[in-house]
Amino acid sequence: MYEIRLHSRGGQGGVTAAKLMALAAFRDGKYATAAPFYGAERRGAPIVSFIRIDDKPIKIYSQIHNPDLVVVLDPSILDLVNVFDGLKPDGKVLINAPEVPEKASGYNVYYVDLTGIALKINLIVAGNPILNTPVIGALAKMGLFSRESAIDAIKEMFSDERNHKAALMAYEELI
Amino acid sequence: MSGTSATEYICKCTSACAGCSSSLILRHVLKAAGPDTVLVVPACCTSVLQGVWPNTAFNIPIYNVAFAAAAAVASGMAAAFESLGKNTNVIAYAGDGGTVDIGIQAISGALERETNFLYICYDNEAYGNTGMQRSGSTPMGARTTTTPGGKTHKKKDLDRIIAAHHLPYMATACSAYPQDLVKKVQKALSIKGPKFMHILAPCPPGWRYDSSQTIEIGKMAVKTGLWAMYEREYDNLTINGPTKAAMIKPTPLEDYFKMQGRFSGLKEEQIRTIRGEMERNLRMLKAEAEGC
Amino acid sequence: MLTISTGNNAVAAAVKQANPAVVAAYPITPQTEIVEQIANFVTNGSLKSKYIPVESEHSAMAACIGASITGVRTFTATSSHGLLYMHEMVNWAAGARLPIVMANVNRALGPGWNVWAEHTDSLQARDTGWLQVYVATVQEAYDATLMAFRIAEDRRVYLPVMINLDGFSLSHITQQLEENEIGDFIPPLVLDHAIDTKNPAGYGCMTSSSDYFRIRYDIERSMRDSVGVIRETEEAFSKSFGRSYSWTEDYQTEDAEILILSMGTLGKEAEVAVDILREEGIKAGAMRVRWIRPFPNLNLGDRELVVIDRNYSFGFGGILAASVRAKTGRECYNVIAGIGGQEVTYMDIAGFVRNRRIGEESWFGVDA
Amino acid sequence: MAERERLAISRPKEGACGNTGTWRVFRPVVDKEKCNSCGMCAMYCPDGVIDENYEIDLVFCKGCGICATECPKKAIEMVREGNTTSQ
Repeated sequence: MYEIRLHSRGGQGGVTAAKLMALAAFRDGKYATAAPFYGAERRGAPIVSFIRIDDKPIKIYSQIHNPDLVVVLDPSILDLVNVFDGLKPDGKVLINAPEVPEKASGYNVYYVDLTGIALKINLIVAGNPILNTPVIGALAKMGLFSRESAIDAIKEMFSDERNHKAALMAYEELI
Repeated sequence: MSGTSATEYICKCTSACAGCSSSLILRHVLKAAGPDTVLVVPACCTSVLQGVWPNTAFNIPIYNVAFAAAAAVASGMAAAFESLGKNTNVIAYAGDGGTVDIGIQAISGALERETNFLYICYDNEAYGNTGMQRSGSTPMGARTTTTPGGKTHKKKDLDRIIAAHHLPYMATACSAYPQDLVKKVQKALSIKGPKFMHILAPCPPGWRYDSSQTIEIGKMAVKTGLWAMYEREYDNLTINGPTKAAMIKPTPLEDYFKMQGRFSGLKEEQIRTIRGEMERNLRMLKAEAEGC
Repeated sequence: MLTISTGNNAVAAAVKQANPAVVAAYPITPQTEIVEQIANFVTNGSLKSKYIPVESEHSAMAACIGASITGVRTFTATSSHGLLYMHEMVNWAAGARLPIVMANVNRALGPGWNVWAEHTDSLQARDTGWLQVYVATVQEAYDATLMAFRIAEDRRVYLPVMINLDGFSLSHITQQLEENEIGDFIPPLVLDHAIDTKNPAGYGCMTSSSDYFRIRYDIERSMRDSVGVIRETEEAFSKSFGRSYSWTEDYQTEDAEILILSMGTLGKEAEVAVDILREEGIKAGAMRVRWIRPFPNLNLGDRELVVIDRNYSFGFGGILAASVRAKTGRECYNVIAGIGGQEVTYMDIAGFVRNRRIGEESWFGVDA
Repeated sequence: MAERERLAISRPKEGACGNTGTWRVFRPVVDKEKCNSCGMCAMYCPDGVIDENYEIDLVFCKGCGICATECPKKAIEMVREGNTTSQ
């Protein structure tokens, strides 16, 4: 089983990103569960979602304490939460940032400027750059699911093609 | 009586008290509505006077429901009949407790949702079914078992609460004027959407008067101006004849109070308050009817 | 159709298949998604139901009652305080023998405000005459909702059915879901006692003390008859759609020396605990109780019992444990865990088994 | 096993609440000479026990006296039950 913990802020689309991850894995023929952890938080507060991917049905409903992968949609969360808590020794980190943030040094970090991609192609809703679809492209590049399944999942949930274009850009730009 | 069928929809007899005006009201409501009607009845006198299982005195479907639920049950029923393509009348028939107190939330919701039904509140100004406890509709000064010294609060202005929902039709009526109330029920049922009627229902044991005086007491309530009879179609108000007459030459309020044991011990200042409220009500109705 | 869905949307998808004439509901976290989704279906025309946006849960159940007695299919959904607020009408619906189907998203009760999973809400309605099933996966939420209509509307039953799913931990998680075209799996509703203005009757008039109990007894008789109807329905469902369900979901129980009994999503987590325990040489099995009304005949043998209750009856104990004791005469180790969404992992559950003290009760996370 | 009584459904029946005429203390007696068939008594009768010929069904009449009060011709008199003749 592969366990992912996703950190974002309320309103950034973390919950949808988690669903997209589950759908992409499912389209690859895997089992997946996406479980956002709902607190009393409102828009802007740091929130966390848990995604599990496996070859067999998933029976675990509790939180993920030792993730294989940590995804950080908003680098400013690094200052608020220890996102690396419980990360497996060989675990990976994906951060939305133009370069590796100082706080993340020493970890197995992948990064891509998702916000920059969203701004570049004007993928903005109600003033906020959309991150939940581009991040799926980056995750596909990391091998979480196939590129095709990632694009299919995005197309299933969003008709605006800027979404999967942003994902493809993130796929190419991931470092 | 002109305008209604000779058919009775209540078999002889219910177990209502002798001289019960709510029975008289319901008898005429059903004659006006005709057989394709379902009555929804919350806890009130009407829920206990139908007879005991397996028999009922009502020759029309009656759905008995919990105290607070009449308007909501009627909502579901109206929606279901609509989905079935039926034009069956849905009439909620509730006492004042089930209307002004515990049921008012459901009524407000049903009116706001433009439910296609007629809600009738028969108002005997107390919880009659359980032995005359005070309700929000009990008038000031009236003795009930929970206001043994006379009620210290004013009667809730239900009709203006209802009117605030801007419904296609609402009317007040009185059991002493059956022809008027039949016309109003027929008119209400000819209109699609939410309709409301508030009918004064004198109660011989509760108001403490001789059962033969039920009609006289009702007439007196109207003639004094205390019970105003009118119809409102959206924002157009029509004041009915007897109340117009009372506005010109009212019978003294004291004559109405004297007829009823529940008002024994009514204080002067309470009479002043009641008169003030009554005059304000009539003034507002008149202004509204005259469109100013 | 294979897709992904949340637990809530799976319920709504099943409701769409069942096509009720009237849906009356009031929003409450964490159920709201169900009524929002149904409202969407009605708005976009994919569901022809009349959707009544009532002003309270009491009115939600009242409106379902008013609609149901005309003989049409009805649905509502609620949670927690909503279920408690409609409790009077919940009783009424069963007493009136109306096949209303309701999804309850299990949530704790205030104070303090807590929107997370707990079964105390629906278990407070266990004596109302409703059939109650507890589900643990998104697929099961969908399947149980479909079956609920067929069971409730069966002439031998004519009782309402409540589908219970854990707040957030199932209502809001995303898993795979296979949606089916249900064909004639749910036959058209024929309610023998539907209101008919051509054949007038009084419903629920005064009933004397020498007759009332016979009418109440018929609820119990139908509850007993529902056992066969549930079995038939689950078998027919398996035949039509290939997914099988029973009174309990049993995992590694055949040779088990210790059984972990629980309800809802914790029951799935318990299966993972069983795998861990077996690696340690502890022969554990997991039994997830699905139906709580009618209560199943549990085949427990002489195995040691660890009962996890995500609920509590104050001054008495965990309700599942109490039911197991009452129905089987067997003692157990009763762990109260998961209250108000308390985090309980498979590791914790394995710990309950390792540290079991048969005959005792323990609140997880509370120092004894 | 006993017949199923699924729920309390009652069917319409005359006399569902018994012969309410036994409640009466005073009985209405109509003076046909005075009666002008105006119909007020039948209209105001809460229990509908006065028929189109202004015959009062004494099996059910509860003796409330509304008919006597409302009769414009004073053609109805309330007579103490047990008295066989009008005074």
